[in-house]
Amino acid sequence: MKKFVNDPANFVPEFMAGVLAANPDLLEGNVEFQMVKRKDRPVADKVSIVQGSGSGHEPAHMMAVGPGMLDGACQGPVFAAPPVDACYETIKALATPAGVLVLVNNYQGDRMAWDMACEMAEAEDIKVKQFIINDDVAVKDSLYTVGRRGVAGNFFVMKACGAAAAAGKSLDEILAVAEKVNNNVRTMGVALTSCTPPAKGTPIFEIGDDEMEVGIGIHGEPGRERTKITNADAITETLFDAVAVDLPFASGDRIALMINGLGGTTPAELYLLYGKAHSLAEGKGMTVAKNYVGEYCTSLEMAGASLTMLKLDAEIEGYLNAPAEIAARVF
Amino acid sequence: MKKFVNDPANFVPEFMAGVLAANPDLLEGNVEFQMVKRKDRPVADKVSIVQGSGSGHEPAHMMAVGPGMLDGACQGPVFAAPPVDACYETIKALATPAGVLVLVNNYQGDRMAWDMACEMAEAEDIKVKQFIINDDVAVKDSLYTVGRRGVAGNFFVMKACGAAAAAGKSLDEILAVAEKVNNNVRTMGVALTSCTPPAKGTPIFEIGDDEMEVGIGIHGEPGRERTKITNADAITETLFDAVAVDLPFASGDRIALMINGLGGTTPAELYLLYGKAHSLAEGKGMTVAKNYVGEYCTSLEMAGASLTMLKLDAEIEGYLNAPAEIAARVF
Amino acid sequence: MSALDQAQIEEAIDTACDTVIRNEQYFSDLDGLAGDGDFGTSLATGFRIIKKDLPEIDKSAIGAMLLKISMLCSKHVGGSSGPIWGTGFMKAGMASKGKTEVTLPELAEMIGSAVEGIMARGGAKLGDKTLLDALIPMAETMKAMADSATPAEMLRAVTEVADNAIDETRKLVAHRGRASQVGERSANTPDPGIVGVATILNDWCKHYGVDYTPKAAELNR
Amino acid sequence: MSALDQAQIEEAIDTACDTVIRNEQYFSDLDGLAGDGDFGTSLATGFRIIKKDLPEIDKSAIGAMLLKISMLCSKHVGGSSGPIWGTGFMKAGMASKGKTEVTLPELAEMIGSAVEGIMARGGAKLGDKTLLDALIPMAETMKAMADSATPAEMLRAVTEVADNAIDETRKLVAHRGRASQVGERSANTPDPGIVGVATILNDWCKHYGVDYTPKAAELNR
Ligand SMILES: Nc1ncnc2c1ncn2[C@@H]1O[C@H](COP(=O)(O)OP(=O)(O)O)[C@@H](O)[C@H]1O
Ligand SMILES: Nc1ncnc2c1ncn2[C@@H]1O[C@H](COP(=O)(O)OP(=O)(O)O)[C@@H](O)[C@H]1O
Ligand SMILES: [Mg+2]
Ligand SMILES: [Mg+2]
Ligand SMILES: [Mg+2]
Ligand SMILES: [Mg+2]
Repeated sequence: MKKFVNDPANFVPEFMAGVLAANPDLLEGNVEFQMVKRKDRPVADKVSIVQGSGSGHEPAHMMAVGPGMLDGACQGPVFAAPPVDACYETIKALATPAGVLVLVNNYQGDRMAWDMACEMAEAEDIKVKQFIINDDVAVKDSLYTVGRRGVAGNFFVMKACGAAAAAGKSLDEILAVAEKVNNNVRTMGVALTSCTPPAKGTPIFEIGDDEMEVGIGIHGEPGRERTKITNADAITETLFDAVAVDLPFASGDRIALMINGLGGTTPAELYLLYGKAHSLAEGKGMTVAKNYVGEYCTSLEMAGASLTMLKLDAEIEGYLNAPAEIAARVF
Repeated sequence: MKKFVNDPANFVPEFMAGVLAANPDLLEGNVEFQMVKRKDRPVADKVSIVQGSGSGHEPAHMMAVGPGMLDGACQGPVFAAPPVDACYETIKALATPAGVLVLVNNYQGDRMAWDMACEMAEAEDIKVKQFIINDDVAVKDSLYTVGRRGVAGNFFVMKACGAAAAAGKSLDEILAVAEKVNNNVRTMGVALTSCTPPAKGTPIFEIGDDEMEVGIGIHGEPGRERTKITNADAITETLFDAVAVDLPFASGDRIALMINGLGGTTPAELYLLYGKAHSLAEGKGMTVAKNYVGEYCTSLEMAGASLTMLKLDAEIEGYLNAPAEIAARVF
Repeated sequence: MSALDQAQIEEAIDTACDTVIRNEQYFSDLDGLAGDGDFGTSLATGFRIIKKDLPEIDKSAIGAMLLKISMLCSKHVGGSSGPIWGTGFMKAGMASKGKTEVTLPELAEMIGSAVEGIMARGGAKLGDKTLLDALIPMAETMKAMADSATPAEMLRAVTEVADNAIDETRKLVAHRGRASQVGERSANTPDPGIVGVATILNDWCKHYGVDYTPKAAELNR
Repeated sequence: MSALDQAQIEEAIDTACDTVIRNEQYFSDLDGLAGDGDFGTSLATGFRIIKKDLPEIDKSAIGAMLLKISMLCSKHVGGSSGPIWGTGFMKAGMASKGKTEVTLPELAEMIGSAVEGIMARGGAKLGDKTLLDALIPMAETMKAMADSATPAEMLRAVTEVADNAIDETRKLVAHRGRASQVGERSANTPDPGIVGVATILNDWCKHYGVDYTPKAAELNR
């Protein structure tokens, strides 16, 4: 396993220490709960936005904490939900009379942990609501599973809710924003390689040298199909078509378009995919009002990418354009 | 080769098209010369800052074009210098009475191409100067080689010169800024894996499953030594010590500290390395005034990282804090 | 009517801890067949701490003890099992708040309440191939027997229910948890949660001298 | 005193194009021994275009033709060879500006100027194991012979100089170019640039019927 790691059991607290050291004015943390929060939150008149899930998806979730985005986040071990008490402590640390909104990616482990934590917090009269994000079109929604997974579309829900909270919106208003974004955002990903959690030491799945997994989940969950690797344009078309028909996105739509790297794919490749996706969207008569090319929701060092489209209206576009500052930054 | 690619011969122009599509208001390009420039440059009273080198180091160099950074950049094929005429056309496209400053990373191919291009531009009375960046401490400077390589420290030279140009400084003044930054910046990197240029299709070097290359160059050039992989803290100490003794950095210094990912290393690992590097710097009595954790100068999908330290004074720190906006961004 | 006091509940929990700790590797191996292979480790990590803390914790009432155990699950049991087992202990604790002993009908109510809590928490129903496929019929059996049976008779009956659940669900496809992500591949593997529940009950039979001969291969290793 | 006119220089360049194109694979293979294996391809890509454009380009003077060829090198020859060969043609072109024919002393001066330009461009000196280890002594030989020799005598003499350079530098360690990055590993491999120069000269000898028997193994394949 070719990774920078000391004791794999300390992987999460150690990189968390790095995040805190790199952002001393912005963030403070609690190592016991693998939790990071804004130093200047909670405040009484602003809703707090929190999230937490497994590690291995960085910059989600810890490195998305900051003004205009999350107010706090806790992370479990790599690819495993945080324990209930960490979720509970995160809610408590950000509790405010205006309320706490928990943005939960739709995985059973995350949902149960946050659900129980919310129950515990409510028992202490903390005002808290949950919202479930499920943007991944790869999975068929069905009564018999937890349903669609929450993947890179997560970024847009965080961004819009963070901006709405900064603007002083109420808990119910922000919940409506979350719902609107989630209803209008769709994602599908593709993996070229597997990845290796530090504590596991072996790849989470096997894949042939000439194969790709179309519709991959961010923990290596199987997707729609395992096929031979095709060229970049054909792959982009597959992702674009799956996403576009799902909402459906239509001619005349103003959209935000994201190419998200899963970890092991280079910026050059991501821009190459973006170029094709952009021209497909324009070819269908859509206007790409905002774009995002980079790593937003990763699966460790997996080579692969996902394509996300969000249908915009004036309100959401305003929230996307609002200022924000997080650990993940260039300058 | 597990990459998103169409015809490998079109890899660079295709990802360049993506960069342009993603930044329609900021950038314009010239596909023939694999060149990208700010739409609103040149202007008569501002020095233009340009750079160009091989591809495969993204976000360097094309994705570092924008207000407060580069005014233009051209890229050669993956890991190969741009042709002379592309360099010449880039200088010509950004020519202004205030002058053009070319920031050249110290590789023979880049140096010769820019040198000849500058000679051609001067023959047409274009005002142009070159500056050579060579921050890599891994290579012994010697009369018998081209000398130290230019690696991630490059970012700081671009940032400071970009800010100085935006502030309206003269060509000679900006040259002095470049020199000061280059004189005070030092880098060393380590590779855990090799990488594969799309057109080559095979890894640029072989490395054992339990080995790392300490002092790696960004084109896979051999470093100081090939050793067994040690833990993250030990690796960070090796890099830190090599960089710190070289300037040397000393107690009381105010520094900027960068952990740069070489491509295949996750944000979590980079922050883990940063946490250790930060505490080593503080342990030596230095103050980390600014920090950078992410991908700035990569080697395709190579797993690895480099550590850069820049000794600050008020002037340089001011330039680092100045606003800038480039293709590589989060929001 | 027979009743169980705090010390008896504590003894049962301590015994369950031993079962979970002893089967750490086996339970994880079972989870590895269709899930992510962490069930044994997740559970054992938490139950090792529960066993260690058990002598020290608040035992003023059965409810207080169970709520404290619920907290330890929330904190130390990873994966889905944390909230599942934590919810179970929490609801059972709330149903026995302030009580220093519980009658069998009361015990049946506690288990019923735990089962409802787990169903609400994870959204699983009977037939989804989770430990609820053992717990739901167990709770019904207890409710039906509670007024007339002895503790030993009831333990034997619920052990048989859980034992049967292993084979009855073996062929099913999982609809919840990690195992649901591999689709048809989860068929023909036993559900580790059901095996875990049945193993604890079977070990209780041994511990309390209740005569029961298990049927499922997983209980006859 | 004999002189070469524009058509004769053009013929020599066209012949050199053939040499480079025919040896594309071989020159790249040589570069692969210690360098990055692109020398043959880089050069052949450019010289294929030069050969194609040669009939069409401005031939009002030798200088104009050479400057145009320099531009084609800058544009189409990749790697270090682009600026190295481009600089050579550029300096030779500047030294023959406006001339429609050149005497042998003038030719020697053109080559001397090209060699100086390449030295300034890449910073390499004699003994750095680059094509300058052929070009520098070649330029000296030409300067010494120019006043008295025939073109054929001079060609034979410089071919011998370049041929010798192959074996004289074989054992050296490269100090410039990609090959310098592998340190000691470049010893005992021939420098592809020197072989390239010597091969062009040896092919000219054959083309012009100048009798020369090459010594280095690389010219006797
Ligand atoms: N939604 C659910 N409700 C009840 N029990 C469940 C649910 N999902 C999974 N389980 C039980 O938990 C067991 C797996 O636990 P564990 O391995 O800790 O969870 P994870 O899937 O998070 O790795 C399964 O065998 C099943 O019996
Ligand atoms: N600085 C230099 N000056 C003169 N010739 C050089 C120099 N560096 C390399 N060469 C010549 O160029 C040849 C390699 O050319 P090429 O493969 O195109 O360059 P690159 O090293 O960029 O791949 C070498 O064999 C050598 O003869
Ligand atoms: Mg599991
Ligand atoms: Mg799990
Ligand atoms: Mg070469
Ligand atoms: Mg080369």
